[in-house]
Formats: sequence, structure tokens, C-alpha cells
Amino acid sequence: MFSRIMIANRGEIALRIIRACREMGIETVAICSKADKNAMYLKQADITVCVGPSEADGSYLNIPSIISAAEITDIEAIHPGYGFLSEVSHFAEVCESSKIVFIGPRSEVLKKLGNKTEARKIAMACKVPVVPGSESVIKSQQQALDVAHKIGYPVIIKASSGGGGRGMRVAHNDISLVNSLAVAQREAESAFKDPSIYIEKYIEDTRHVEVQIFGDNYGNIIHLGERDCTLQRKHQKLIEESPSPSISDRLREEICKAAIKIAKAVNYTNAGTVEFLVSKAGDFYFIEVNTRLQVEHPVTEMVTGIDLVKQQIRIACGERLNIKQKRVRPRGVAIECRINAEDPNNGFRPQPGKITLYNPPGGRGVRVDSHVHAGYEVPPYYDSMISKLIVYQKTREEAIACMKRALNEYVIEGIKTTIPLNLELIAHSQFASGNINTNFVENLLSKSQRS
Amino acid sequence: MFSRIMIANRGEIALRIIRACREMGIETVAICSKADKNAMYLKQADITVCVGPSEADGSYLNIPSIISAAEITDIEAIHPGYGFLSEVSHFAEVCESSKIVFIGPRSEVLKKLGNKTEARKIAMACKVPVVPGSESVIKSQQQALDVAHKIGYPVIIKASSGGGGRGMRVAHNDISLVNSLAVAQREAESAFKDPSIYIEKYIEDTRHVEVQIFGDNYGNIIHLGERDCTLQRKHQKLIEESPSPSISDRLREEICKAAIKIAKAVNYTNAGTVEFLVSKAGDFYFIEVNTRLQVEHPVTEMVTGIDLVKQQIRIACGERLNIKQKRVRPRGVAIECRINAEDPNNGFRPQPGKITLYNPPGGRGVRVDSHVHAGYEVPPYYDSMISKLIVYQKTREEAIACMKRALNEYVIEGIKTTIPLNLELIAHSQFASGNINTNFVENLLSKSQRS
Amino acid sequence: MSVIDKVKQLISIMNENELSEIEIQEDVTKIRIKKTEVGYTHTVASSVAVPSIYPPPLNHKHPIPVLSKDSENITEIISPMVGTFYRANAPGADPCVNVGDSVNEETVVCIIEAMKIMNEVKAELVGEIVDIYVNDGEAIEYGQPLFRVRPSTK
Amino acid sequence: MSVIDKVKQLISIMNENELSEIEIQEDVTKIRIKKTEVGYTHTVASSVAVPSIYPPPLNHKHPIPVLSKDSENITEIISPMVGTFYRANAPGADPCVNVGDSVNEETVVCIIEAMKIMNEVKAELVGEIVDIYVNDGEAIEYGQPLFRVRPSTK
Repeated sequence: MFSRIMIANRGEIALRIIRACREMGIETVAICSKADKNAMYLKQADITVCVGPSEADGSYLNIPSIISAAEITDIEAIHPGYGFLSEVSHFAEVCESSKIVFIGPRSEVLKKLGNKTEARKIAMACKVPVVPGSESVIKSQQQALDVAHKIGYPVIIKASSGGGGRGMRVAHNDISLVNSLAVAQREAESAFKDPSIYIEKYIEDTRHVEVQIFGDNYGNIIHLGERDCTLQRKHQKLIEESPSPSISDRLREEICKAAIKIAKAVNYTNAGTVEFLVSKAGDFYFIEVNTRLQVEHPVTEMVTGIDLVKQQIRIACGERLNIKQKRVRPRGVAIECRINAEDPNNGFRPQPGKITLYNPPGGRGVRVDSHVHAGYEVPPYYDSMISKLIVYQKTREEAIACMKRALNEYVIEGIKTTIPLNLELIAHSQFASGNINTNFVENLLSKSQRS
Repeated sequence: MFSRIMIANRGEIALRIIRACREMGIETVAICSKADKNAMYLKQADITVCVGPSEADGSYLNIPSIISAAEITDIEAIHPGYGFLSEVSHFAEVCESSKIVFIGPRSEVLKKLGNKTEARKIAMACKVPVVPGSESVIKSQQQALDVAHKIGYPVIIKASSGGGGRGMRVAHNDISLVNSLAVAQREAESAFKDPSIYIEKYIEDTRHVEVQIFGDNYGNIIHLGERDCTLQRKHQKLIEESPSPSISDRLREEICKAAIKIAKAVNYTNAGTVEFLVSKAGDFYFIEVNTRLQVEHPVTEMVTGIDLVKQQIRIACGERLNIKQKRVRPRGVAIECRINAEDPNNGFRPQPGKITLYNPPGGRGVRVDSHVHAGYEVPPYYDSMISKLIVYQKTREEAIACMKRALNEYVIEGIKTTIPLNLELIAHSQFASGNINTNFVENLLSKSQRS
Repeated sequence: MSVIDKVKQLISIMNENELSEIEIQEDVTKIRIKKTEVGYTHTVASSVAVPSIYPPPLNHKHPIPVLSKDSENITEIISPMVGTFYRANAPGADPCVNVGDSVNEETVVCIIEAMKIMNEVKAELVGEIVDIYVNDGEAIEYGQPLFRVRPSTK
Repeated sequence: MSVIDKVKQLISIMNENELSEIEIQEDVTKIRIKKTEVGYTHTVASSVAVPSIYPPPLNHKHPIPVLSKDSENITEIISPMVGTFYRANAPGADPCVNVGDSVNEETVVCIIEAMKIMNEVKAELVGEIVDIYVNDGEAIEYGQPLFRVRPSTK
């Protein structure tokens, strides 16, 4: 096993990985930016190295600085977490050439699946259904119109290197398509330094279902069941759960099988997530593969009993997958709420600042993954997520009741958070019935604004 | 189901029960003393009623006041928690006559099993092995000496109404027996208002193993496996775990069967715990039945997946046990550390006072049951336990690693706690090996004092 | 504001507006108050000279309410027990005391029903009743202020 | 004390006592430091005029250490990158600067090795070196103070 690992990330996921390492007896080197330098979670690491200024470009995205920190601290492997460099194939390449184990898929797999049009082609080659759309990058306005006319409106424009909802635009006719093209390209350029975009049929009334996959270096690939992340706002996931409350066992099996097909096609290693849209009719479409640990991985951990981070580290170290597919039997229901430092009553404006009072919920069935505490200063430089509240119970009804109870207990003062929104969503009868689609939150919000 | 329940207790267990009620949609009435009046956990209750002064005698033990509070708040049932009135048969009687459901066994069962000599007789009648000793209360010095000579030294003197280690004395010869008799009686009188004592053979090098039992009002009785509470200091449990790391499957089965026999003999209802001593040779001896929820119930909850408090409430409400014995299949390993406001370096002196900084651990496999927080003032009037830290993992090795990690994360400042002691114990190689007895902690402490 | 305080305010509102039932739900708090048809309907087991099973009432100085102007030398009679507060010792009878009444140590100022027993509460001090905080038939908890008293300077 | 500070102190002790390896474990912190056989063994890819891939060093005012008496007008050269600090630009060569040396904007004060590349760090100010915080061969992080400088008043 590795004796020392670097965590090239920050906040809750850095702490999550440090915790796994401590339990495995692995020393940890945490990197940090100037802004995070005094953050308390860093005390859980054995060594901390400040790698750059507060802005992520100079620190958490600064490959030379991170590799240099890896060299002076003599680490054997780097866990990239999610976001930042986790899906940057160049970073994985640099690690590989520096003889540092990158805890994730091989750089060539990152590259292949990181390009959405490429990933689409792989899925099609596997006979996994994809959303009808442009087979490749859109090069001209005319090409965009041709594609739209062929597949029919509404269509959605997406960034080839995209993720997290940025660079996405829905168009219902020629005029809105032409207008949206330039905007989407500009967004894609600024967010991903790659203006290339593609067009897909926009399927209305869909659920978001994703499959956790895991591969080792010896060709063994399994799935750990699905997660349902239909509750989103502007393509940002808010509440995730496993199992999905709205798909039949047969559909579940089909989707998981499709995920395995794609993973096998690229000889996938380590943890990954294959995302699908599921239409009301029960048709499913491949969207993309996230070649990293997901924010919402804890819900899979709860229902399968498997520690995904420890498993990632073991696989990266060259161990064989010690879990047989037929032994993966998810049990119970897990739900996760993301708690963001945002003001839901004020356009979800970010809420950097000092947390003056902090009391997380506890008791049976409650897990809190968070790096914050009373006195913690939420920096303005990074993602607004400050905590993940996960509950685990036998039934979905009990899980919802437990989440309600836990959200009610959760005290965060000094900054506004999405706790009240989460409470409203989790207590909504439509969420309880499972009868929602990916537009549910936005419809609800616009309704409450009108009233 | 009940629509409103009173919780006749305080601190972490009051919050534990409130949480279960909230998840079940049951309103809660919390009682409190003057000292607890502003405690934050009370905010989780729907109604709070101050029932008396800070001293427990006038509040948490004040039956007329509690019943009066029950009447003005119109509750249907009372959960007594553990300690205080939980095993007082008179309280259960008053509830019964006031048409309030006492969430626990019937008063006659509390009375029968509450008397240790009576409980012993029941066990013997069931052919469950008991520690050799006086068949009844010791009435004279001569009788004590006769018993001691018959069963052989060392012997242990115990209070008939005792519990929690109070009123216990070990004697190795006639002189120490005669000297200890009076002391033990005085202790028993002051602690339980009952000076009666009995004598047992003192079995050295033993483990403490107890079985969780559950009965409904229709004669169905099951067990939920065992807990190992060998790690004690002065008969006070410090660390508990399930399953027991030191008994064979055959012995486990025998002990659980013996527990069921005793429970059936008294037609036991609701939750209870049958305690046993297990000798190095693998012989086991009945000690007593705790006719209530135990402090350490969470470890059973983790390995069985059953919420014991919800189950208690359902049973008390007249529901049938919906769990078949053969369906109870404990999985994984759970360990609990009790965090007390005591100074382990200073004779375990209680540490009332203000908690200035409080950061509980989180993440996968960690459960914290606690009512305290930064700014909480530990009152000097009650038990010193301020938190229970529970971990759950697949294997014992992983559970120990997780507990170490979580204890290291746990920050409580302002008062001294037993966190450092827990860390020392959990990291001890002898604990890891499972090769300990009930004197392990005291031997360790006296060794470290000498060195 | 504690739930008990809210209940008190709601009862005041009910009394002022002659309501018989009120129910509110805010966030996670749900309060439902319903009045019985007649004043009080319980059977009075024994309305006089019931030996109290509780200690005598305490004279406990509470923080003076914010609205109070005459902060000099004001004290309170607080409840020695949990129960139901009655101003008179029998249904329909005159209140034990009214605002303006002078009381001494032995004056019974109210009755608290606890476990079907009527407990007489004595003033335990000499002075004048200046305010009555609690309405007839209200539930009260231990330590709750009942009367405001201006003690006499002997 | 941060782990980095501890490591620094340990390296000082190692240097003073000519140790080649030190390992300590305190509570949950474990530090192991081992020196390579020779001074430094890496291959110096290019010892002069390597174009830096990093921004120029910052003149960042740090809180003056507590022990300092001459608090007037003292500034520090802080590290612009993570890496290994070397006082000379080649093994065995003289240090770039010593205490008491005058420096100007262009003076190379040290070399920081990052990703096998030797980066020259310039003073970026005019003044006199009054203290060197870091020992030769030490690991340094971004923003770490390297030199204490008394700026010249032009």
C-alpha cells in the first residue's frame, strides 16, 4: 500500500480523502492556497503545503506547483478529488511521467471520455442509446441549423469540454438557436478554455440517473448501482439518492448493463460515473462519463457499504477488485442534500463570510461530510458547497423523515445557506411521490416568485 | 400510533428519543430541570416543561411533578430513557394507573427483575448458570461468612437494588469481608435507598457480554445479538462493541438462547438487556437484566439496522414485533466510546463548566449522539457523559481505525474529557487483540500511575 | 420565545377574542389549544385544606420585564410545581386575590392542580399584588412567575 | 507549530549535528527526514539563465517576527513557488548572497528547484540582506519568507 498520498483538492472532499487515508494508515500531504492556509481541516493532514495564491488558477489548478510540492514531500500518489484537476488529462499525464500514481483513470481515458463528442461516439459504437444530435463539433451556424432541423426542436447546445451545466442553452426555434450559439461558445470558452460545442435533441420531462462504475488494472469492471440526481437547479445537482425511486428493476438492470458496456469499451480503471437521461416513457439516453469521484458518492457508499475512496486508493495501488458483481447488493435508501453558501431568496447569490454558529445534526442514520465549523470563513474564491448531509434508512419514507429531522437540526449562522430550500424540497409531496423531472426545482422557484 | 410522547429524561438520550419521534411524526414533550432550561437540545422538542429544580430529586426523579406535566400537556406515553426513573417500578405503576403508556416493560416485570436476588432465582429456575452465591439477601455477618466459606474466596458483595457499580465490594478473606459488609450496605442505602446486599463468587479474568432482547405484548420475544462491554472502569462501561470479539459462535448462540429463556420466563415486553459474565474458560454466568434501553444501544442499531427507540415506541403502542428471529442477521462491527466530562489525569474528577470549542467528527461510518455544542454549560448535577461516539465498519480492524480517526478529529475545549483516554484504549494492542478482561482499564491506569 | 410563552400569548388572544380553539403551525412547531365548554370541568376532589405534597413556594427574583417602569423593590411569586393554575378554590367562586389586594405570608393566592390534587399556594411574603401573569386554567411549569408583588416595608 | 516549521527545526538540528536521518512520531504526527549521501545529487539541467515559468517574486510584507527589535522598515523576500531552496546556483559554489550583502532588483538571491528546473529568484528591491530564514536544501512552500531585507532609502 502507499505510505504517503497527496490530496490535490480543498474543502470537504480533501477532508473526505484525508479521513480515508488516516483510517488506512496512509500519511497525507494536503495542498492549500493562501486563502485556505489556516483552515482547520488541514490539521487532519500530516503535512500541508501552500502551493499558490487564493485564486485557483495559481494554486489548485497550478500543475507545476502541485507537482513540485509532490516532489518535496516525497509522495507516491495524488488523489485529485472532484473538480479542479480531477478530469484534466494533462495533469494525469504529468503525474504518470513524474512516476506519481494519479488516483483515477489513465490519462488517455480521461482524454477520450472528457471530450463529449468522442464519448458519444463510443456509446454509439456500444449500441448504447444516445440523445439524437450532432455527431461532432458544430463548426458553423448553417451546420447547427441543419442538425436542428434534422432532429427537430427543442434542441440543447452543450460545451464539448463542459460539465456542471455551464455552456448549456436550450433553443426552441431557429432564432433562439442562432442567438444562443454565440453565447454558448463564449461561456464554453471562458469556463473550459475550449469554445467547441455540439447540439442534441432536448428531451423534456426527464430524470437524471447515473451509474457508479469501478474498474481495476486487470480488466475487472463492476457497477455499484445507480444514483438519481433529478433534483437539479440550472443543471446543478441539489439532492441525490440511491436507489432511484422512479425506475423499474428491469430498466435499472438495462442502464447498469449499458454503463458497463461503455466502461469496458475504454478499458476503464478506477471510479467513474456514467450519466443517463431517462424519459417519462422509460427510454434512456447516455449523456457523458464523469471520470472521477462524484460529489454524491456517499449515497452509493451508504447503500452498498463500500468505501469508494478507499477502494479508489487500493485499485490505484494495483490491487485487484475484491468485489464480485453479484455480491453488490444495495440495501436501504440513502439521500444526500448539498448545503451551499448561497442565498436562495436572493438569486442564489454566493455567501462568502464567517460562520458564527455551527451545529451539525447527529444521531442514527445521519452522516455529515463537511470541513466547516463555527468561526470558519467561507472564502469567495471557490465553489459554494460547504457541507453534504447524507441520511441512510431502510425505506425511502424513513430516509425522507430522517432528512427532514436532520435539516431542521442543522444550525448555520452568519451566512445564508440552502438549508431552507433543501427543507422545502425534501418536504414537497411531489418529491415524496418520486414524480419529478429535472425542471422541478426551477418550476417551483419560478412559481413561488410569481406568487 | 401515539400522537404525542413525553420524554422523562435529559441530555443525549432525551435528544435521541426526540429525534426518533420527529422521524415518526410524533410530537414530543420534553421535561427539564431549572439547570437544563436553556439547553439547546430542548428546541428540538415541540413542548418543554420545567418540572423542578436543578437537583434531580426535585425534577427528573420527581414523579408527581412529571405526571402533572404529562397531564397538562396531554401526552399518551412516556419514554423514560435510561437512568432516572427508567427502572423504577413505582413510576411505571403510576403511569399505568394514570392511563399513560410507560415505554418499557410492565411494572411487575420491573419489580421482579429490579431485585437482583429475585432475578437470580428466575435465572436458576430457567437453568441459566448464575455465579455461585447467596440465594437471598444477607441478613447477618455470620450468614455472609457462611456463604463465603461455602463458595470460596474471593467473593463480591453487591447491592440488591444496585447497578452501575455502586455498592460493590470485593473481599478476599474473612477480615475484608466483615469490613466491606458495612461499607457496602451504607453505599447501597445511600445510592438506592435499600441497604440489602447479597454475595457472589468473584470470578476473575472475565468479559462482560450482554444480550439485547425485545418482546411485544403478544408473547413474541427475540434477541438482537450481543454487545461486549468488557472495557470498564470501576464497573462503569467505557467502550462497547458488537459483535463480541472474544466469544465463539457456539457460545454466542448459547448466551443468546439463555437470554431468551429468562425473558420468556417473565413474559418480557419492550427492550431489555440480559447481562452475563464470560470466564476465560468460556463459561458464562447470568448477572442481571437491565429493564430499559441501554446507553450502548447504538452499537446494536448499527449492526442490526434496527432503530431500537422507534421499535420501543411501536411495541409500547401495541404493535406486533415485525422482526422474525431468523431475520436478525448482524453485519459488520460497531464500537461506541463514551465521552465523559471528566479529567482522566486527575482521578476522573467531574468537569462541569462551559464548552468553549466543539467540533464533532464526521464522515463515513461515524455517528455522534450528543446534546452538547460550543457554548454549552455542562451542569454539575448529573451524569458526566456528554457524548457517545459510534463507528460502524465492515471489520473490527477497520472499526478501530475509524474510531481512532474520529477521536483524533473530536475537538472539545473548555473542559477536560475522556477523549484522550479513549484514544489510548482504542489504540492499545491488547484491545485490538480482544484479549482483555474487565480489569484491563484499572490495571492499565494503575500501571501508568506507578511509572 | 418558548412554546409555553407562545401558548400564553395565544391564550390571551383567545380570551380577548372569546375564541374556543386555536391551532398554528410554524416551521416545525405546532400548537393547538382548545378550551373546554365550561370554565373547568374536572371533579374537585377536595377543595379545601389539602396538605401540599410539594415544598412551599419560593421567592425567586426574576429579571423584571422590559416594559416595567417601577423596577424598585418588586418581587414575584413563582410556581413551586407543574400543574394547572386556578385563581379561585372552587369553580365559580371569587378569585383568591385580585390586583391591589394586600397579602401576607399565609394568604392563599391561587390553587395549582397537579395529579388531580388541588394545592394551595401561599404568598409567603407581605405586600400588595400588582400584577397577575397567568390566566385562570392555564398550564404552568415549575419556576414560572405567577404574581408580581410590591413587598411592604415593615 | 506547523509541520513545515517542525521539519525546518529538525533539519537545523540535523545540520548542526551532522545527522543523516531523523524520524519522530508524536501523537498522530510522524516526520521522517533523510538526507541524501552527497550534498545534492540531482542533475542540474541548466544552471544559468533558465527562464522562469513562474511569476516574479512578490515583495510581501509579513508580520515582523516577535524577536525582532529593529521593526522599522524591514521587509521580506518571500517564495514565489513551491520547491527546494538552494543558496548557490551550483553544488559547491558560493552562495548567491550572504547576510550583509547589498542587493538590487536584479540580484539573484537564491535558486528554487521545482520540477527539476532551477528557478532564479531575484531580490526585486534595493537593500541589504539582514537574515536568511531558510537552510540550503530545505523544502519551501508558496508564500514562505526567505530573506529579511532592510530596504535602502534611495
